[in-house]
Amino acid sequence: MSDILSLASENLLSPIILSFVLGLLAALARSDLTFPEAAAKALSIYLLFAIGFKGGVSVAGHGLDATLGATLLAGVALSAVLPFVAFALLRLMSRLDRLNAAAVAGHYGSISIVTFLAGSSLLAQRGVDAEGYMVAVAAVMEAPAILSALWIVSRGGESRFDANLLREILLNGSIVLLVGAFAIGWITGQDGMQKIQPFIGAPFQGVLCLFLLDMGLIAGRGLRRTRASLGMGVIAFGIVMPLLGSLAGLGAASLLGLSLGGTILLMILAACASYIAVPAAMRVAMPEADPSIYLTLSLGVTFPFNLAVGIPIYYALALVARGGF
Amino acid sequence: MSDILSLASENLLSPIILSFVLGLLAALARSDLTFPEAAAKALSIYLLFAIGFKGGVSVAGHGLDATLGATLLAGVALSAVLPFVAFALLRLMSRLDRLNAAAVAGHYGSISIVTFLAGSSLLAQRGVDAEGYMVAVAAVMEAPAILSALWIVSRGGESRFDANLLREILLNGSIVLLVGAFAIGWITGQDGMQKIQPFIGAPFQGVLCLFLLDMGLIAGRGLRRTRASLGMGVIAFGIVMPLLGSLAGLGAASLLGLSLGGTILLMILAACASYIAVPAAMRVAMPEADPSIYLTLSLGVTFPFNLAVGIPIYYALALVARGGF
Amino acid sequence: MSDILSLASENLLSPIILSFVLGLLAALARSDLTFPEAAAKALSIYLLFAIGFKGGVSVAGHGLDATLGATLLAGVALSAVLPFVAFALLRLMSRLDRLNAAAVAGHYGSISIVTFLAGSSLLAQRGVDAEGYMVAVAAVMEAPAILSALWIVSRGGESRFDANLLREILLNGSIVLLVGAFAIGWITGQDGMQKIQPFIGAPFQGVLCLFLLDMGLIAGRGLRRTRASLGMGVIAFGIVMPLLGSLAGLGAASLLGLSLGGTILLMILAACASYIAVPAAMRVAMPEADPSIYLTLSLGVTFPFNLAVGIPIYYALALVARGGF
Amino acid sequence: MKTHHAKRVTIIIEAPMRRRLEEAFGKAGVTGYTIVPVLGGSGRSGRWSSEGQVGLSGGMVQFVSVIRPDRLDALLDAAFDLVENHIGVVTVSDCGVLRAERF
Amino acid sequence: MKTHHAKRVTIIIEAPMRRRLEEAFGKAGVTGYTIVPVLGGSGRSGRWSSEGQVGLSGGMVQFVSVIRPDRLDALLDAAFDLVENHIGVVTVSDCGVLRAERF
Amino acid sequence: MKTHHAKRVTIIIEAPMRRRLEEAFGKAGVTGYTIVPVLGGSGRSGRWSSEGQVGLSGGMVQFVSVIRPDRLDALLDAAFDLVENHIGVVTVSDCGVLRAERF
Ligand SMILES: Nc1ncnc2c1ncn2[C@@H]1O[C@H](COP(=O)(O)O)[C@@H](O)[C@H]1O
Ligand SMILES: Nc1ncnc2c1ncn2[C@@H]1O[C@H](COP(=O)(O)O)[C@@H](O)[C@H]1O
Ligand SMILES: Nc1ncnc2c1ncn2[C@@H]1O[C@H](COP(=O)(O)O)[C@@H](O)[C@H]1O
Ligand code: NA
Ligand code: NA
Ligand code: NA
Repeated sequence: MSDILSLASENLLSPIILSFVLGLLAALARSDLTFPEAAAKALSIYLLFAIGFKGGVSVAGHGLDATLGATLLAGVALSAVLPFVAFALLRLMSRLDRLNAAAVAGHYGSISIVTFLAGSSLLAQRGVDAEGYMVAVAAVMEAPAILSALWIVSRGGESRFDANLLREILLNGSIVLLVGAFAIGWITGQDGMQKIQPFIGAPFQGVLCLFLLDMGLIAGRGLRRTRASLGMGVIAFGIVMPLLGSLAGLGAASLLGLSLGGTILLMILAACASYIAVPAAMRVAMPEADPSIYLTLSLGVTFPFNLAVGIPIYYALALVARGGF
Repeated sequence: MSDILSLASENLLSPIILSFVLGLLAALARSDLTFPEAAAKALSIYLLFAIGFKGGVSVAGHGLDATLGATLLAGVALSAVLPFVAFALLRLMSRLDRLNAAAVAGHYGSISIVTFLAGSSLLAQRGVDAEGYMVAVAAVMEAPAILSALWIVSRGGESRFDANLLREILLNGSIVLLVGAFAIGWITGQDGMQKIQPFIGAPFQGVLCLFLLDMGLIAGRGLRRTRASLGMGVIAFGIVMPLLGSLAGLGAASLLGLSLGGTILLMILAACASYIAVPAAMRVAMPEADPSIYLTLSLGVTFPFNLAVGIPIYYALALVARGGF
Repeated sequence: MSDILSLASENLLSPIILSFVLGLLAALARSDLTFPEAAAKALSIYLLFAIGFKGGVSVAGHGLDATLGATLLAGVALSAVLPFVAFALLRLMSRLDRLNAAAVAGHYGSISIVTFLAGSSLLAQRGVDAEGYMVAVAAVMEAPAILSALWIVSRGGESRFDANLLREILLNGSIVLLVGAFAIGWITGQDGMQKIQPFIGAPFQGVLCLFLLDMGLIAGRGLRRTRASLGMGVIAFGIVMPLLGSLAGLGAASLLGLSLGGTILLMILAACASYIAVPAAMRVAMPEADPSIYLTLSLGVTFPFNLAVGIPIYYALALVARGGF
Repeated sequence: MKTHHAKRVTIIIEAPMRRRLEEAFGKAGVTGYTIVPVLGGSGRSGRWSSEGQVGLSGGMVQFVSVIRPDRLDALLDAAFDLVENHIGVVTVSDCGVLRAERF
Repeated sequence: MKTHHAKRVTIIIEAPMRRRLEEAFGKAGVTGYTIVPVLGGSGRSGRWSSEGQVGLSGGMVQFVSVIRPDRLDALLDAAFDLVENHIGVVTVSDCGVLRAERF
Repeated sequence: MKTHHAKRVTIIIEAPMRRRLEEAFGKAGVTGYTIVPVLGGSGRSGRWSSEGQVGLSGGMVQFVSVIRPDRLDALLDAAFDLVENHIGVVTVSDCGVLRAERF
């Protein structure tokens, strides 16, 4: 128990979480602190490149785990299935119409790379190793959820699929960068790592702080502007769904026999909600859905929930499930 | 004496000062070298975050000095009082009208964080320690001067205060970031520092070089365009005022019993002039004042003066005052 | 032989080349991955500053080589003469008109700093030293080629020179930054280096990766859009010309008695083609020339050629010429 | 394709006044506008450029608002109060719009 | 200096739709347009700002196209198909242009 | 609110020509203009985009100048000399302005 508390406080009092809180407070207090759009995008390019590269290097180092293929498949399956769960839950818990419910549901099958990073940080800090390929699993989980959401909506009317859209979803900048950097890390291995470690390794946590500061600013601005339009049911969904998702991730990880670290990361991936790739796709494919609902829910409710309490909970659950507590 | 000379040359030949000079020369020669606005803003976010964080960590480490509260108060007082001195001096030395004189005066009570950083660099290089909370003092000195300037102008006519403006001034992005990062550094202490040191610590001087290069470019561009419009009296003010300010800082520091490093930093804070927060406030509150006067004076005259000769002078003065020479 | 192969594969499988390939593939596959313009410019400022500074520090450390002056002159001569060679070759190999041929020719006398950096990386990796002032040689080679190209065109009609243009070409941002940082490095020497090494030294390779990723994206986008408009003759020129240039560089280096590293770098400088400074000058001075020809050729053909196979070839040639193989 | 008559108002204003103008628009019931960035310019107070600037003070932004002709006066009144003492170039021109019901 | 009559069309549209609109223009034979960035704005769906945004979803862009009056309908048709279900403010106004042969 | 008649001129021009156009305006006595950034576009020479560009050569900027009708010709002459051989889209339209004394 005291272990769980120390875990929670260690997480809450880390510079990255506090940076997020600073951004959130600044935006709620209507400070004019903002990041230039170009700087925010540059930070995200850095983070995706670094995390992808490190994953690839780790796979090059430890060799290909027999479970890699199975875990990738599990990731695709989780991403594809969770939107259906989310959709059903939303129709139950909230008064969102089909379209908005489907749009929101798509976000919860997909992933948030920063939540993944926050989880990885906590693991690193506690000295818990994880499979290096989990970042590849993150990459494959981005897209399937979008297709599920489109399918849900298409059932009720005209098809939402077109070839252009499919290409855009699969060749989305963040997927390409993550997978590409993963490949480069894999190919160049420890040699490559040595060359660029001082750029992508050591300063990583600090860059993550600035990025989370920016996320806090955006989440705060979103909350300030659209708080009113989210009903209680929708907000509750934003907290229940990640818990459900993490359980699904835990189940999958147990079946796959992942390590403790890998289990926690898969739980996090299943629990988190996209706020970059999926919203952009939704604007194109479901323009009638209200972005202020899905963006605020994902970035203003689920993201902070996961950061602050979700990740420690998933950590503790994984320990319990493995009889480690 | 030779010590003072070595101090001066050490300062003048440091990469950060030379970077400023490079920018200045490039702009005066009308090179097309420029920084993108987003990059300049990103650099300033980095610097504010880093300096705030480090200050907080230092306070966490050394414990709260009994003089912290008193020093904060002294900072507020200096910031509030110096504009009156500056205003009187300007009316004496120049032919600026009330409004422009008040606008300029406001800049000299407030602070320039980069001048503060240049001073801190020199101290670090010479192995002189300073109170970690001086960065918090810098933060509280940003705003009061603005209020004094508004008060000076309001005496002569309609009030310039409104609630919105007050909130904007106090929740100004750079204050929020500096104070917020200070708090995060304080809370996370040496643990937090260890995680992000490779980002905010080691590369700091290099980032500062690029930032000063940009400052040089802007100062040079300003000088090239508006040199003509500043009279000799105004320019002389831009050099006399920081000297006066530094003496006020020296007096306050002696009363407070600050360390040598703290004394020098307080002198610098009192001597430097704002060119970010105050100009923005003046554009809102005193739109009739001419920005080319206060911006060029602050960034084109006082800032380079402080960087090049002011800081070594204040350093030497502090040594003399403490009988250290 | 096996040495040449290992050299080639070492080069091809380095993170920087693979990052370029990733960008190229992403753009060809029409992924929406892009860098913000401001971020790309910030990266290039960083690289120019770092490489200039390091060159200056190296000169400060090793003292001024007797051959510095001669090498600078040789650089100017190569830059001024190669456009004539290129022009003649283009008229022979392609059906470009005078104007477009002259515009293209100007690019090949000038230099690409990133190609230079990629070469320097390979040298560093193999432990081969080079004269520190080669970066100054790079700087002086930027502009003369532009004047030669203008001269070629002016022969056939009205003059293309005007005082404004000359000043712009010589005070071009990248020249000023490179030369300025070189001077700062020279003045501050090892002392200065120590202060900013963690910024400009250790992370350099990593930043270069991101920059090359961006170059790959731009090259790929250029190729995708204008592939059709380049004839086979022009494309062949884009591969033959660098080889010719490298031989000219090799000859000059032998006369000058440069070290192995210096020889390779001079060959690279002679072989590479500008895609930043020269295109901008051409837009002003030869607006009728078609940018899609010179940009695509320089960035889409010669740049990747040099990166992937040119540099190892020049390396091997230099070894052979010195009897080192 | 059928277009409907509307007014297109552009306001070039200092960046530090941006939030105030947004609020003034809100109060005047003008809810449709778009803000575009400005790189630099020239006016009676000389030339300026946003390059390398860190603070807001150097910059400007441009508001573009398309409105029904009968709402023009409300918008101009709101804008005028703010720009009266400030830099601020306000232009009004006629235009046609698709989907008039949105304005 | 002599100017020729033309139409100036501006389209404010969500950034994720940018490529599609470019392609629709291409198909409709509209090859001349310029895209300017947008910082923020306000509409029926509330206020927004691009600051700090990482993805495309938050942003918008503005297309400006100057065309010969007789080509206006082709352009508007192409644009309308796209903006029909999307955010998208389309304005048309008269203007004069130099060098009419270019349009 | 009373507006006064004026002309609104926009010039889309290559970024490397920006300084020259500013100087040409200066010489022609045109001291009021604003420059907005451009993200990309399309013309006879194909599509382009500023994303990821390092140099100036890829980019364009847009000048907007509001002037009194009687000063229009001076401005157009100044602009025409520069854009004659260059890319450059020049449009002129009528507009109303507040505070005519400023122009
Ligand atoms: N006639 C004009 N046309 C377009 N923009 C203008 C004009 N006059 C002023 N501006 C813009 O408003 C800013 C301030 O103008 P001023 O107050 O006259 O110095 C200038 O820097 C321009 O960006
Ligand atoms: N009347 C208008 N004038 C200018 N821009 C508008 C207008 N209405 C909407 N917009 C722009 O279009 C975006 C979306 O509008 P809406 O769909 O009404 O929320 C807004 O955020 C503005 O950027
Ligand atoms: N009709 C037009 N309307 C708006 N912008 C244009 C037009 N034609 C050209 N442009 C802009 O000018 C640039 C160069 O045009 P061009 O010289 O025709 O290739 C294009 O990339 C556009 O940004
Ligand atoms: Na998920
Ligand atoms: Na001060
Ligand atoms: Na060359």
